[in-house]
Amino acid sequence: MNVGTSGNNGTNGSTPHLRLQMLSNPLYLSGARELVSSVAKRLGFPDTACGQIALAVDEALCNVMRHGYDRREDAPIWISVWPFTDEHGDALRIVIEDEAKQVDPAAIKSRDLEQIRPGGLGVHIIKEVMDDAVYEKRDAVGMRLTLVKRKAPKPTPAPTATSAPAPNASGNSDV
Amino acid sequence: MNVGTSGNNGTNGSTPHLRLQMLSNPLYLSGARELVSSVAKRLGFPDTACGQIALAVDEALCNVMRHGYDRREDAPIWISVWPFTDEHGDALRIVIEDEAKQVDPAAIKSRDLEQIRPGGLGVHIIKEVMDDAVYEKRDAVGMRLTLVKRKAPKPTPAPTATSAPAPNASGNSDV
Amino acid sequence: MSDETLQVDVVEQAGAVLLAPQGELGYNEAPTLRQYLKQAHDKKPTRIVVDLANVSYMNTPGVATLVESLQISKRNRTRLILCGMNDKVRAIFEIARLNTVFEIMADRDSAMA
Amino acid sequence: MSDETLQVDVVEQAGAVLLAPQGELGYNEAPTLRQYLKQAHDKKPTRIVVDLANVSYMNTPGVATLVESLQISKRNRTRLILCGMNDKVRAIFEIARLNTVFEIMADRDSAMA
Ligand SMILES: Nc1ncnc2c1ncn2[C@@H]1O[C@H](COP(=O)(O)OP(=O)(O)O)[C@@H](O)[C@H]1O
Ligand SMILES: Nc1ncnc2c1ncn2[C@@H]1O[C@H](COP(=O)(O)OP(=O)(O)O)[C@@H](O)[C@H]1O
Repeated sequence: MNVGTSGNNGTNGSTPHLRLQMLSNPLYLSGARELVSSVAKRLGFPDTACGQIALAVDEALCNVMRHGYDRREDAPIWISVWPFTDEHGDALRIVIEDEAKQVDPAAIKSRDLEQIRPGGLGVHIIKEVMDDAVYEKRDAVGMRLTLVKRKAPKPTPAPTATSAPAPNASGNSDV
Repeated sequence: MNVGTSGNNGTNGSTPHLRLQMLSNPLYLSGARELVSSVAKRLGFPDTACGQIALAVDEALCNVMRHGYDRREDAPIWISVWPFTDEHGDALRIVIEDEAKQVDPAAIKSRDLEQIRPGGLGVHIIKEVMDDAVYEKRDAVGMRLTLVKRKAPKPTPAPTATSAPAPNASGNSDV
Repeated sequence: MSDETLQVDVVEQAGAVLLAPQGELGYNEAPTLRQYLKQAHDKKPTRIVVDLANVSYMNTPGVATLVESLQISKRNRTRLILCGMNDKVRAIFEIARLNTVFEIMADRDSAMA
Repeated sequence: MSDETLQVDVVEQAGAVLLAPQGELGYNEAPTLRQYLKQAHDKKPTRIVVDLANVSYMNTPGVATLVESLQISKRNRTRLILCGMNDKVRAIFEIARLNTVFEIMADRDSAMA
Protein backbone atom coordinates (compact mmCIF):
# COMPACT_ATOMS: atom_id res chain seq x y z
CA MET A 1 0.00 0.00 0.00
CA ASN A 2 1.30 3.45 -0.85
CA VAL A 3 0.50 6.55 1.17
CA GLY A 4 1.02 8.67 -1.91
CA THR A 5 3.65 11.05 -0.62
CA SER A 6 5.91 12.99 -2.89
CA GLY A 7 9.64 13.54 -2.58
CA ASN A 8 9.28 16.87 -0.80
CA ASN A 9 7.91 17.20 2.70
CA GLY A 10 4.46 17.58 1.23
CA THR A 11 2.96 19.78 3.92
CA ASN A 12 2.87 23.23 2.36
CA GLY A 13 -0.75 23.76 1.55
CA SER A 14 -1.45 20.06 1.05
CA THR A 15 -4.23 18.34 2.99
CA PRO A 16 -2.94 16.46 6.02
CA HIS A 17 -3.47 12.70 5.89
CA LEU A 18 -5.08 13.00 9.32
CA ARG A 19 -6.28 16.05 11.17
CA LEU A 20 -7.81 15.78 14.63
CA GLN A 21 -9.71 18.70 16.11
CA MET A 22 -10.16 18.20 19.85
CA LEU A 23 -11.35 20.16 22.84
CA SER A 24 -8.63 21.24 25.28
CA ASN A 25 -9.94 18.72 27.80
CA PRO A 26 -7.28 16.47 29.39
CA LEU A 27 -9.73 13.56 29.11
CA TYR A 28 -8.86 13.39 25.43
CA LEU A 29 -5.07 13.27 25.78
CA SER A 30 -4.93 9.48 25.67
CA GLY A 31 -7.03 9.36 22.48
CA ALA A 32 -4.74 11.80 20.69
CA ARG A 33 -1.68 9.89 21.88
CA GLU A 34 -3.03 6.54 20.71
CA LEU A 35 -4.00 7.99 17.34
CA VAL A 36 -0.52 9.25 16.51
CA SER A 37 1.32 6.22 17.87
CA SER A 38 -0.95 3.76 15.98
CA VAL A 39 -0.45 5.69 12.77
CA ALA A 40 3.32 5.72 13.26
CA LYS A 41 3.33 2.00 13.99
CA ARG A 42 1.28 1.25 10.89
CA LEU A 43 3.69 3.37 8.82
CA GLY A 44 6.51 1.13 10.00
CA PHE A 45 8.14 3.20 12.73
CA PRO A 46 9.91 1.11 15.40
CA ASP A 47 8.06 0.70 18.72
CA THR A 48 10.46 2.99 20.57
CA ALA A 49 9.86 5.76 18.06
CA CYS A 50 6.08 5.29 18.33
CA GLY A 51 6.33 5.68 22.11
CA GLN A 52 8.46 8.80 21.71
CA ILE A 53 5.98 10.34 19.27
CA ALA A 54 3.12 9.66 21.71
CA LEU A 55 5.12 11.20 24.56
CA ALA A 56 6.02 14.35 22.61
CA VAL A 57 2.43 14.89 21.46
CA ASP A 58 1.14 14.33 25.00
CA GLU A 59 3.61 16.82 26.52
CA ALA A 60 2.87 19.39 23.84
CA LEU A 61 -0.91 19.05 24.29
CA CYS A 62 -0.58 19.29 28.10
CA ASN A 63 1.37 22.52 27.62
CA VAL A 64 -1.26 23.99 25.30
CA MET A 65 -3.94 23.16 27.89
CA ARG A 66 -1.97 24.45 30.88
CA HIS A 67 -0.04 27.42 29.49
CA GLY A 68 -1.87 28.36 26.30
CA TYR A 69 -5.46 28.00 27.50
CA ASP A 70 -4.90 28.31 31.28
CA ARG A 71 -6.78 25.02 31.81
CA ARG A 72 -9.88 26.13 29.88
CA GLU A 73 -11.37 22.81 28.72
CA ASP A 74 -13.54 23.86 25.78
CA ALA A 75 -11.08 25.50 23.42
CA PRO A 76 -9.95 23.91 20.14
CA ILE A 77 -6.61 22.19 19.43
CA TRP A 78 -5.67 20.75 16.02
CA ILE A 79 -3.23 17.92 15.38
CA SER A 80 -2.30 17.33 11.74
CA VAL A 81 -0.24 14.42 10.48
CA TRP A 82 1.68 14.04 7.21
CA PRO A 83 4.00 11.16 6.36
CA PHE A 84 6.75 12.26 3.97
CA THR A 85 9.96 11.04 2.41
CA ASP A 86 13.01 13.16 1.69
CA GLU A 87 16.72 12.53 1.09
CA HIS A 88 17.08 11.34 4.70
CA GLY A 89 14.35 8.71 4.30
CA ASP A 90 10.83 8.26 5.67
CA ALA A 91 9.50 10.65 8.29
CA LEU A 92 6.36 11.88 9.98
CA ARG A 93 5.44 15.53 10.39
CA ILE A 94 2.99 16.41 13.18
CA VAL A 95 1.69 19.95 13.56
CA ILE A 96 -0.11 21.07 16.73
CA GLU A 97 -2.05 24.33 16.53
CA ASP A 98 -4.15 26.30 18.99
CA GLU A 99 -6.08 29.57 19.29
CA ALA A 100 -4.49 30.40 22.62
CA LYS A 101 -2.49 33.49 23.53
CA GLN A 102 0.64 34.10 21.50
CA VAL A 103 3.98 33.97 23.27
CA ASP A 104 7.51 34.59 22.06
CA PRO A 105 8.70 31.20 20.75
CA ALA A 106 12.07 31.86 22.39
CA ALA A 107 10.30 31.87 25.78
CA ILE A 108 9.09 28.32 25.34
CA LYS A 109 11.86 26.38 26.97
CA SER A 110 12.40 24.10 29.93
CA ARG A 111 14.32 24.93 33.10
CA ASP A 112 18.02 24.29 33.43
CA LEU A 113 18.24 20.54 34.00
CA GLU A 114 20.89 20.99 36.72
CA GLN A 115 18.45 22.87 38.90
CA ILE A 116 16.29 20.04 40.27
CA ARG A 117 12.66 21.03 40.86
CA PRO A 118 9.25 19.67 39.89
CA GLY A 119 8.10 20.69 36.41
CA GLY A 120 9.91 22.53 33.67
CA LEU A 121 10.81 19.39 31.71
CA GLY A 122 8.19 19.01 28.97
CA VAL A 123 9.78 21.12 26.23
CA HIS A 124 13.15 19.51 26.88
CA ILE A 125 11.65 16.04 26.48
CA ILE A 126 9.81 17.04 23.29
CA LYS A 127 13.06 18.34 21.72
CA GLU A 128 15.01 15.32 22.89
CA VAL A 129 12.70 12.61 21.51
CA MET A 130 11.84 14.31 18.19
CA ASP A 131 14.21 15.13 15.33
CA ASP A 132 12.70 18.61 14.99
CA ALA A 133 10.47 20.72 17.22
CA VAL A 134 9.80 24.32 16.19
CA TYR A 135 7.38 26.72 17.89
CA GLU A 136 6.01 29.72 16.01
CA LYS A 137 3.16 32.21 16.18
CA ARG A 138 0.26 31.48 13.82
CA ASP A 139 -0.84 34.26 11.48
CA ALA A 140 -3.69 35.81 13.45
CA VAL A 141 -4.06 34.03 16.75
CA GLY A 142 -2.52 31.10 18.55
CA MET A 143 0.67 29.06 18.38
CA ARG A 144 1.96 26.29 16.12
CA LEU A 145 4.39 23.52 17.03
CA THR A 146 5.87 21.56 14.13
CA LEU A 147 7.34 18.19 15.07
CA VAL A 148 9.31 15.85 12.81
CA LYS A 149 10.27 12.27 13.59
CA ARG A 150 12.43 10.24 11.22
CA LYS A 151 12.38 6.46 10.87
CA ALA A 152 16.17 6.36 10.89
CA PRO A 153 17.99 9.02 12.92
CA LYS A 154 19.37 11.80 10.68
CA PRO A 155 23.13 11.28 10.23
CA THR A 156 25.32 14.08 11.58
CA PRO A 157 26.77 15.89 8.55
CA ALA A 158 30.23 14.62 7.63
CA PRO A 159 33.01 17.24 7.58
CA THR A 160 33.66 18.52 4.04
CA ALA A 161 36.93 17.72 2.29
CA THR A 162 38.22 21.29 2.45
CA SER A 163 37.69 21.87 6.17
CA ALA A 164 39.67 19.84 8.67
CA PRO A 165 37.47 18.50 11.49
CA ALA A 166 37.77 20.63 14.59
CA PRO A 167 38.93 18.63 17.62
CA ASN A 168 35.98 17.71 19.85
CA ALA A 169 33.58 19.38 17.44
CA SER A 170 30.96 16.91 18.52
CA GLY A 171 30.34 15.37 21.90
CA ASN A 172 30.78 11.89 20.45
CA SER A 173 34.12 12.59 18.85
CA ASP A 174 37.15 10.73 20.16
CA VAL A 175 39.59 12.66 17.94
CA MET B 1 -13.16 16.11 35.52
CA ASN B 2 -16.32 17.01 33.71
CA VAL B 3 -16.79 16.76 29.97
CA GLY B 4 -19.37 19.50 30.16
CA THR B 5 -22.25 17.74 28.45
CA SER B 6 -25.80 18.83 28.82
CA GLY B 7 -28.85 16.69 29.46
CA ASN B 8 -29.80 16.44 25.79
CA ASN B 9 -27.76 14.56 23.25
CA GLY B 10 -25.83 17.72 22.58
CA THR B 11 -24.93 17.08 18.95
CA ASN B 12 -27.27 19.31 16.99
CA GLY B 13 -25.08 22.09 15.79
CA SER B 14 -22.71 21.82 18.74
CA THR B 15 -18.98 21.33 18.18
CA PRO B 16 -17.93 17.70 18.52
CA HIS B 17 -15.50 17.02 21.35
CA LEU B 18 -13.28 15.30 18.81
CA ARG B 19 -13.41 15.37 15.04
CA LEU B 20 -10.94 13.42 12.94
CA GLN B 21 -10.58 14.13 9.25
CA MET B 22 -8.71 11.30 7.55
CA LEU B 23 -7.87 10.17 4.04
CA SER B 24 -9.75 7.07 2.83
CA ASN B 25 -6.52 5.07 3.05
CA PRO B 26 -6.79 1.73 4.89
CA LEU B 27 -3.41 2.46 6.50
CA TYR B 28 -5.22 4.82 8.84
CA LEU B 29 -7.94 2.42 10.02
CA SER B 30 -6.00 1.36 13.09
CA GLY B 31 -5.39 4.97 14.15
CA ALA B 32 -9.08 5.83 13.94
CA ARG B 33 -9.99 2.66 15.84
CA GLU B 34 -7.50 3.36 18.62
CA LEU B 35 -8.69 6.96 18.92
CA VAL B 36 -12.32 6.06 19.53
CA SER B 37 -11.61 3.13 21.81
CA SER B 38 -9.16 5.14 23.97
CA VAL B 39 -11.67 7.94 24.30
CA ALA B 40 -14.42 5.49 25.27
CA LYS B 41 -12.13 3.85 27.82
CA ARG B 42 -11.20 7.18 29.33
CA LEU B 43 -14.90 8.11 29.55
CA GLY B 44 -15.43 4.99 31.65
CA PHE B 45 -16.90 2.55 29.14
CA PRO B 46 -16.22 -1.12 30.00
CA ASP B 47 -13.47 -2.85 27.97
CA THR B 48 -15.95 -4.96 26.02
CA ALA B 49 -17.85 -1.85 24.93
CA CYS B 50 -14.59 -0.12 23.90
CA GLY B 51 -13.75 -3.12 21.71
CA GLN B 52 -17.21 -3.07 20.18
CA ILE B 53 -16.97 0.64 19.41
CA ALA B 54 -13.59 0.09 17.73
CA LEU B 55 -15.02 -2.79 15.70
CA ALA B 56 -18.07 -0.85 14.54
CA VAL B 57 -16.01 2.18 13.51
CA ASP B 58 -13.54 -0.06 11.68
CA GLU B 59 -16.29 -1.89 9.77
CA ALA B 60 -18.02 1.37 8.90
CA LEU B 61 -14.79 2.97 7.66
CA CYS B 62 -13.90 -0.13 5.60
CA ASN B 63 -17.32 0.12 3.96
CA VAL B 64 -16.89 3.81 3.13
CA MET B 65 -13.51 3.00 1.55
CA ARG B 66 -14.74 -0.06 -0.38
CA HIS B 67 -18.31 0.83 -1.34
CA GLY B 68 -18.47 4.61 -1.01
CA TYR B 69 -15.14 5.53 -2.56
CA ASP B 70 -14.47 2.33 -4.59
CA ARG B 71 -11.04 2.04 -2.92
CA ARG B 72 -9.93 5.55 -3.82
CA GLU B 73 -7.34 6.33 -1.12
CA ASP B 74 -7.22 10.12 -1.13
CA ALA B 75 -10.82 11.10 -0.35
CA PRO B 76 -11.90 12.60 2.99
CA ILE B 77 -13.75 10.83 5.81
CA TRP B 78 -14.81 12.57 9.03
CA ILE B 79 -15.36 10.92 12.40
CA SER B 80 -16.97 13.10 15.07
CA VAL B 81 -17.38 12.14 18.71
CA TRP B 82 -19.74 13.53 21.35
CA PRO B 83 -20.23 12.11 24.84
CA PHE B 84 -23.73 12.80 26.14
CA THR B 85 -26.03 11.90 28.98
CA ASP B 86 -29.77 11.40 28.72
CA GLU B 87 -32.46 9.67 30.77
CA HIS B 88 -30.87 6.28 29.96
CA GLY B 89 -27.47 7.35 31.30
CA ASP B 90 -24.07 8.05 29.75
CA ALA B 91 -23.50 7.43 26.07
CA LEU B 92 -21.21 8.18 23.17
CA ARG B 93 -22.37 9.41 19.78
CA ILE B 94 -20.04 8.81 16.82
CA VAL B 95 -20.86 10.25 13.41
CA ILE B 96 -19.02 9.06 10.27
CA GLU B 97 -19.39 11.22 7.17
CA ASP B 98 -18.04 11.01 3.63
CA GLU B 99 -18.24 12.77 0.27
CA ALA B 100 -18.82 9.54 -1.60
CA LYS B 101 -21.74 8.62 -3.82
CA GLN B 102 -25.15 8.66 -2.20
CA VAL B 103 -27.06 5.41 -1.89
CA ASP B 104 -30.50 4.59 -0.56
CA PRO B 105 -29.99 4.01 3.20
CA ALA B 106 -32.40 1.04 2.94
CA ALA B 107 -29.92 -0.64 0.56
CA ILE B 108 -27.19 -0.64 3.19
CA LYS B 109 -27.72 -4.00 4.81
CA SER B 110 -25.89 -7.27 5.23
CA ARG B 111 -26.75 -10.55 3.54
CA ASP B 112 -29.14 -13.03 5.10
CA LEU B 113 -27.07 -14.69 7.83
CA GLU B 114 -28.44 -18.14 6.95
CA GLN B 115 -26.88 -17.97 3.51
CA ILE B 116 -23.21 -18.68 4.30
CA ARG B 117 -20.79 -16.86 1.99
CA PRO B 118 -17.74 -14.61 2.41
CA GLY B 119 -18.56 -10.96 3.07
CA GLY B 120 -21.88 -9.29 3.67
CA LEU B 121 -21.49 -9.14 7.45
CA GLY B 122 -20.19 -5.67 8.29
CA VAL B 123 -23.47 -3.81 8.60
CA HIS B 124 -24.96 -6.63 10.65
CA ILE B 125 -22.04 -6.47 13.07
CA ILE B 126 -22.24 -2.69 13.34
CA LYS B 127 -25.96 -2.86 14.22
CA GLU B 128 -25.41 -5.71 16.63
CA VAL B 129 -22.62 -4.14 18.71
CA MET B 130 -24.00 -0.58 18.81
CA ASP B 131 -27.23 0.60 20.46
CA ASP B 132 -28.09 2.69 17.40
CA ALA B 133 -26.78 2.79 13.83
CA VAL B 134 -28.58 4.99 11.32
CA TYR B 135 -27.48 5.67 7.74
CA GLU B 136 -28.71 8.76 5.90
CA LYS B 137 -27.82 10.92 2.92
CA ARG B 138 -25.99 14.15 3.74
CA ASP B 139 -27.44 17.38 2.40
CA ALA B 140 -25.48 17.83 -0.80
CA VAL B 141 -23.09 14.94 -1.24
CA GLY B 142 -22.06 11.83 0.66
CA MET B 143 -23.46 9.64 3.40
CA ARG B 144 -23.68 9.91 7.18
CA LEU B 145 -23.72 7.06 9.70
CA THR B 146 -24.75 7.97 13.25
CA LEU B 147 -23.72 5.45 15.89
CA VAL B 148 -24.69 5.48 19.56
CA LYS B 149 -23.21 3.30 22.28
CA ARG B 150 -24.53 3.39 25.84
CA LYS B 151 -22.56 2.61 28.96
CA ALA B 152 -25.38 0.49 30.30
CA PRO B 153 -27.59 -1.33 27.78
CA LYS B 154 -30.89 0.47 27.24
CA PRO B 155 -33.67 -1.44 29.10
CA THR B 156 -36.30 -2.95 26.82
CA PRO B 157 -39.45 -0.90 27.41
CA ALA B 158 -41.75 -2.53 29.93
CA PRO B 159 -45.27 -3.29 28.69
CA THR B 160 -47.71 -0.56 29.72
CA ALA B 161 -50.48 -1.31 32.21
CA THR B 162 -53.25 -1.00 29.65
CA SER B 163 -51.84 -3.25 26.95
CA ALA B 164 -51.44 -6.95 27.67
CA PRO B 165 -48.04 -8.23 26.47
CA ALA B 166 -48.36 -10.06 23.17
CA PRO B 167 -47.12 -13.64 23.40
CA ASN B 168 -43.60 -13.94 21.97
CA ALA B 169 -43.51 -10.22 21.24
CA SER B 170 -39.75 -10.29 21.86
CA GLY B 171 -37.28 -13.06 21.12
CA ASN B 172 -36.26 -13.15 24.78
CA SER B 173 -39.78 -13.60 26.08
CA ASP B 174 -40.64 -16.86 27.77
CA VAL B 175 -44.34 -15.96 28.08
CA MET C 1 6.42 4.11 3.19
CA SER C 2 6.47 0.39 3.76
CA ASP C 3 3.38 -1.32 5.03
CA GLU C 4 3.44 -3.60 8.01
CA THR C 5 2.44 -7.02 6.69
CA LEU C 6 0.80 -9.84 8.57
CA GLN C 7 3.19 -12.43 9.93
CA VAL C 8 1.88 -16.00 9.61
CA ASP C 9 3.68 -18.96 11.17
CA VAL C 10 3.31 -22.21 9.24
CA VAL C 11 3.70 -25.76 10.56
CA GLU C 12 3.26 -28.83 8.32
CA GLN C 13 2.83 -32.12 10.11
CA ALA C 14 1.46 -35.53 9.05
CA GLY C 15 -0.86 -34.28 6.30
CA ALA C 16 -2.01 -31.27 8.30
CA VAL C 17 -1.13 -27.61 7.74
CA LEU C 18 -1.25 -25.22 10.67
CA LEU C 19 -1.39 -21.46 10.07
CA ALA C 20 -0.87 -19.08 12.98
CA PRO C 21 -1.37 -15.41 12.03
CA GLN C 22 0.18 -12.92 14.46
CA GLY C 23 -1.30 -9.58 15.53
CA GLU C 24 -4.15 -7.68 13.91
CA LEU C 25 -6.22 -9.37 11.23
CA GLY C 26 -8.18 -6.56 9.58
CA TYR C 27 -8.75 -5.08 6.17
CA ASN C 28 -5.02 -4.60 5.53
CA GLU C 29 -3.95 -8.06 6.65
CA ALA C 30 -6.74 -10.32 5.39
CA PRO C 31 -5.30 -10.58 1.82
CA THR C 32 -2.05 -11.97 3.24
CA LEU C 33 -3.90 -14.65 5.22
CA ARG C 34 -5.86 -15.45 2.05
CA GLN C 35 -2.57 -16.14 0.20
CA TYR C 36 -1.37 -18.46 2.96
CA LEU C 37 -4.69 -20.31 2.97
CA LYS C 38 -4.59 -20.68 -0.81
CA GLN C 39 -1.11 -22.20 -0.62
CA ALA C 40 -2.28 -24.54 2.13
CA HIS C 41 -5.29 -25.68 0.06
CA ASP C 42 -3.04 -26.24 -2.97
CA LYS C 43 -1.28 -28.99 -0.99
CA LYS C 44 -4.62 -30.77 -0.55
CA PRO C 45 -3.93 -31.60 3.09
CA THR C 46 -6.33 -33.71 5.14
CA ARG C 47 -6.60 -30.91 7.66
CA ILE C 48 -5.98 -27.14 7.87
CA VAL C 49 -5.81 -25.60 11.32
CA VAL C 50 -5.95 -21.81 11.76
CA ASP C 51 -4.63 -20.94 15.21
CA LEU C 52 -5.98 -17.52 16.19
CA ALA C 53 -4.34 -17.48 19.63
CA ASN C 54 -2.07 -14.58 18.68
CA VAL C 55 -4.70 -12.60 16.82
CA SER C 56 -5.43 -9.58 19.00
CA TYR C 57 -8.01 -8.01 16.70
CA MET C 58 -10.14 -9.33 13.88
CA ASN C 59 -12.98 -7.94 11.76
CA THR C 60 -15.10 -9.01 8.81
CA PRO C 61 -12.41 -9.07 6.10
CA GLY C 62 -10.66 -11.72 8.20
CA VAL C 63 -13.93 -13.57 8.78
CA ALA C 64 -14.75 -13.47 5.04
CA THR C 65 -11.36 -14.98 4.23
CA LEU C 66 -12.07 -17.86 6.59
CA VAL C 67 -15.58 -18.41 5.17
CA GLU C 68 -14.10 -18.57 1.67
CA SER C 69 -11.56 -21.09 2.91
CA LEU C 70 -14.35 -23.15 4.48
CA GLN C 71 -16.06 -23.36 1.08
CA ILE C 72 -12.83 -24.54 -0.59
CA SER C 73 -12.39 -27.06 2.25
CA LYS C 74 -15.82 -28.54 1.57
CA ARG C 75 -15.05 -28.93 -2.13
CA ASN C 76 -11.63 -30.51 -1.37
CA ARG C 77 -12.88 -32.62 1.53
CA THR C 78 -10.28 -30.98 3.75
CA ARG C 79 -11.12 -30.53 7.42
CA LEU C 80 -10.82 -26.84 8.41
CA ILE C 81 -10.46 -26.18 12.13
CA LEU C 82 -10.24 -22.82 13.91
CA CYS C 83 -8.70 -22.68 17.38
CA GLY C 84 -7.30 -20.37 20.04
CA MET C 85 -9.94 -17.63 19.67
CA ASN C 86 -9.95 -15.00 22.39
CA ASP C 87 -13.30 -13.64 23.62
CA LYS C 88 -13.23 -10.65 21.26
CA VAL C 89 -12.63 -12.81 18.20
CA ARG C 90 -15.18 -15.41 19.32
CA ALA C 91 -17.81 -12.67 19.71
CA ILE C 92 -17.53 -11.74 16.02
CA PHE C 93 -18.18 -15.33 14.96
CA GLU C 94 -21.16 -15.46 17.30
CA ILE C 95 -22.66 -12.21 16.02
CA ALA C 96 -22.19 -13.44 12.44
CA ARG C 97 -23.79 -16.78 13.50
CA LEU C 98 -20.72 -18.57 12.15
CA ASN C 99 -19.78 -20.23 15.44
CA THR C 100 -21.81 -23.31 14.52
CA VAL C 101 -20.71 -23.31 10.88
CA PHE C 102 -16.99 -23.66 11.59
CA GLU C 103 -15.35 -26.47 13.50
CA ILE C 104 -13.91 -24.60 16.46
CA MET C 105 -11.55 -26.06 19.06
CA ALA C 106 -9.96 -24.70 22.21
CA ASP C 107 -6.31 -24.80 21.26
CA ARG C 108 -3.69 -25.93 18.80
CA ASP C 109 -3.03 -29.20 20.59
CA SER C 110 -6.63 -30.41 20.37
CA ALA C 111 -6.94 -29.15 16.79
CA MET C 112 -3.83 -31.00 15.62
CA ALA C 113 -4.57 -34.18 17.62
CA MET D 1 -19.32 11.20 32.93
CA SER D 2 -17.12 9.63 35.53
CA ASP D 3 -13.39 9.86 35.18
CA GLU D 4 -11.18 6.82 35.40
CA THR D 5 -8.95 7.45 38.42
CA LEU D 6 -5.52 6.08 39.11
CA GLN D 7 -5.48 2.94 41.22
CA VAL D 8 -2.64 2.86 43.74
CA ASP D 9 -1.90 -0.21 45.83
CA VAL D 10 -0.46 0.55 49.29
CA VAL D 11 1.61 -1.75 51.52
CA GLU D 12 2.88 -0.66 54.94
CA GLN D 13 5.60 -2.79 56.42
CA ALA D 14 8.16 -2.20 59.19
CA GLY D 15 8.34 1.59 58.91
CA ALA D 16 8.24 1.53 55.10
CA VAL D 17 5.37 2.58 52.84
CA LEU D 18 5.15 1.05 49.39
CA LEU D 19 3.01 2.69 46.71
CA ALA D 20 2.28 0.82 43.47
CA PRO D 21 0.35 2.92 40.92
CA GLN D 22 -1.39 0.88 38.22
CA GLY D 23 -1.74 1.83 34.56
CA GLU D 24 -1.13 5.21 32.97
CA LEU D 25 0.49 7.97 34.99
CA GLY D 26 -0.09 11.14 33.00
CA TYR D 27 -1.61 14.57 33.45
CA ASN D 28 -4.94 13.15 34.64
CA GLU D 29 -3.50 10.68 37.11
CA ALA D 30 -0.54 12.56 38.63
CA PRO D 31 -2.69 14.49 41.17
CA THR D 32 -3.95 11.18 42.61
CA LEU D 33 -0.41 9.87 43.06
CA ARG D 34 0.47 13.19 44.70
CA GLN D 35 -2.30 12.64 47.31
CA TYR D 36 -1.03 9.14 48.08
CA LEU D 37 2.54 10.41 48.41
CA LYS D 38 1.41 13.21 50.72
CA GLN D 39 -0.38 10.71 52.97
CA ALA D 40 2.70 8.51 52.99
CA HIS D 41 4.95 11.43 53.96
CA ASP D 42 2.53 12.41 56.75
CA LYS D 43 3.33 9.08 58.43
CA LYS D 44 7.03 10.06 58.52
CA PRO D 45 8.18 6.58 57.48
CA THR D 46 11.85 5.67 57.25
CA ARG D 47 11.35 4.67 53.65
CA ILE D 48 8.91 5.28 50.78
CA VAL D 49 9.07 2.93 47.81
CA VAL D 50 7.26 3.76 44.58
CA ASP D 51 6.93 0.59 42.52
CA LEU D 52 6.42 1.57 38.88
CA ALA D 53 6.28 -2.02 37.59
CA ASN D 54 2.65 -1.68 36.56
CA VAL D 55 2.96 1.81 35.11
CA SER D 56 2.59 1.38 31.36
CA TYR D 57 2.94 5.06 30.47
CA MET D 58 4.36 8.06 32.27
CA ASN D 59 5.07 11.68 31.35
CA THR D 60 6.30 14.86 33.02
CA PRO D 61 3.35 15.48 35.39
CA GLY D 62 4.19 12.10 36.95
CA VAL D 63 7.89 12.91 37.02
CA ALA D 64 7.20 16.30 38.61
CA THR D 65 5.16 14.65 41.36
CA LEU D 66 8.07 12.35 42.14
CA VAL D 67 10.58 15.24 42.16
CA GLU D 68 8.36 17.11 44.61
CA SER D 69 8.21 14.01 46.78
CA LEU D 70 11.99 13.71 46.66
CA GLN D 71 12.28 17.25 48.04
CA ILE D 72 9.90 16.42 50.91
CA SER D 73 11.87 13.23 51.54
CA LYS D 74 15.09 15.20 51.92
CA ARG D 75 13.47 17.57 54.44
CA ASN D 76 11.99 14.64 56.40
CA ARG D 77 15.07 12.41 56.14
CA THR D 78 12.92 9.72 54.54
CA ARG D 79 14.55 7.45 51.98
CA LEU D 80 12.62 7.59 48.66
CA ILE D 81 13.23 4.67 46.31
CA LEU D 82 11.81 4.14 42.81
CA CYS D 83 11.71 0.62 41.40
CA GLY D 84 10.26 -1.55 38.66
CA MET D 85 10.68 0.97 35.83
CA ASN D 86 10.16 -0.38 32.33
CA ASP D 87 12.40 0.89 29.52
CA LYS D 88 9.95 3.58 28.42
CA VAL D 89 9.63 5.01 31.92
CA ARG D 90 13.38 4.79 32.53
CA ALA D 91 14.02 6.72 29.30
CA ILE D 92 12.08 9.73 30.59
CA PHE D 93 14.17 9.87 33.76
CA GLU D 94 17.31 9.64 31.63
CA ILE D 95 16.25 12.41 29.26
CA ALA D 96 15.36 14.59 32.24
CA ARG D 97 18.76 13.69 33.80
CA LEU D 98 16.95 12.53 36.91
CA ASN D 99 18.22 8.96 36.80
CA THR D 100 21.15 9.90 39.04
CA VAL D 101 19.10 12.13 41.33
CA PHE D 102 16.67 9.43 42.46
CA GLU D 103 17.60 6.22 44.23
CA ILE D 104 16.46 3.63 41.66
CA MET D 105 16.31 -0.13 42.22
CA ALA D 106 15.39 -3.05 40.01
CA ASP D 107 12.34 -4.36 41.80
CA ARG D 108 10.12 -4.20 44.84
CA ASP D 109 12.01 -6.92 46.70
CA SER D 110 15.35 -5.13 46.56
CA ALA D 111 13.70 -1.77 47.34
CA MET D 112 11.94 -3.12 50.45
CA ALA D 113 14.93 -5.22 51.65
N1 LIG E 1 1.96 25.73 24.33
C1 LIG E 1 2.55 26.68 25.08
N2 LIG E 1 2.06 27.94 25.06
C2 LIG E 1 2.63 28.90 25.81
N3 LIG E 1 3.72 28.72 26.57
C3 LIG E 1 4.26 27.48 26.62
C4 LIG E 1 3.71 26.41 25.89
N4 LIG E 1 4.45 25.31 26.11
C5 LIG E 1 5.42 25.67 26.98
N5 LIG E 1 5.34 27.00 27.30
C6 LIG E 1 6.25 27.75 28.17
O1 LIG E 1 7.47 27.01 28.30
C7 LIG E 1 7.75 26.71 29.67
C8 LIG E 1 8.43 25.35 29.80
O2 LIG E 1 7.50 24.29 29.55
P1 LIG E 1 7.82 22.85 30.08
O3 LIG E 1 9.25 22.53 29.77
O4 LIG E 1 6.82 21.92 29.51
O5 LIG E 1 7.69 22.92 31.67
P2 LIG E 1 6.41 23.34 32.55
O6 LIG E 1 5.23 23.24 31.66
O7 LIG E 1 6.41 22.35 33.68
O8 LIG E 1 6.70 24.74 33.00
C9 LIG E 1 6.41 26.81 30.37
O9 LIG E 1 6.56 27.13 31.74
C10 LIG E 1 5.70 27.91 29.58
O10 LIG E 1 6.09 29.17 30.02
N1 LIG F 1 -20.62 3.31 3.35
C1 LIG F 1 -21.37 2.68 2.41
N2 LIG F 1 -21.68 3.31 1.26
C2 LIG F 1 -22.43 2.69 0.32
N3 LIG F 1 -22.88 1.43 0.44
C3 LIG F 1 -22.60 0.75 1.54
C4 LIG F 1 -21.85 1.34 2.58
N4 LIG F 1 -21.73 0.42 3.58
C5 LIG F 1 -22.39 -0.68 3.17
N5 LIG F 1 -22.92 -0.50 1.94
C6 LIG F 1 -23.75 -1.47 1.19
O1 LIG F 1 -24.24 -2.44 2.11
C7 LIG F 1 -23.82 -3.76 1.73
C8 LIG F 1 -23.56 -4.63 2.95
O2 LIG F 1 -22.36 -4.22 3.60
P1 LIG F 1 -21.64 -5.24 4.58
O3 LIG F 1 -22.65 -5.87 5.48
O4 LIG F 1 -20.55 -4.51 5.27
O5 LIG F 1 -21.04 -6.39 3.66
P2 LIG F 1 -20.00 -6.26 2.44
O6 LIG F 1 -19.32 -4.96 2.59
O7 LIG F 1 -19.08 -7.42 2.62
O8 LIG F 1 -20.84 -6.38 1.21
C9 LIG F 1 -22.63 -3.55 0.84
O9 LIG F 1 -22.45 -4.61 -0.07
C10 LIG F 1 -22.96 -2.22 0.14
O10 LIG F 1 -23.80 -2.44 -0.95
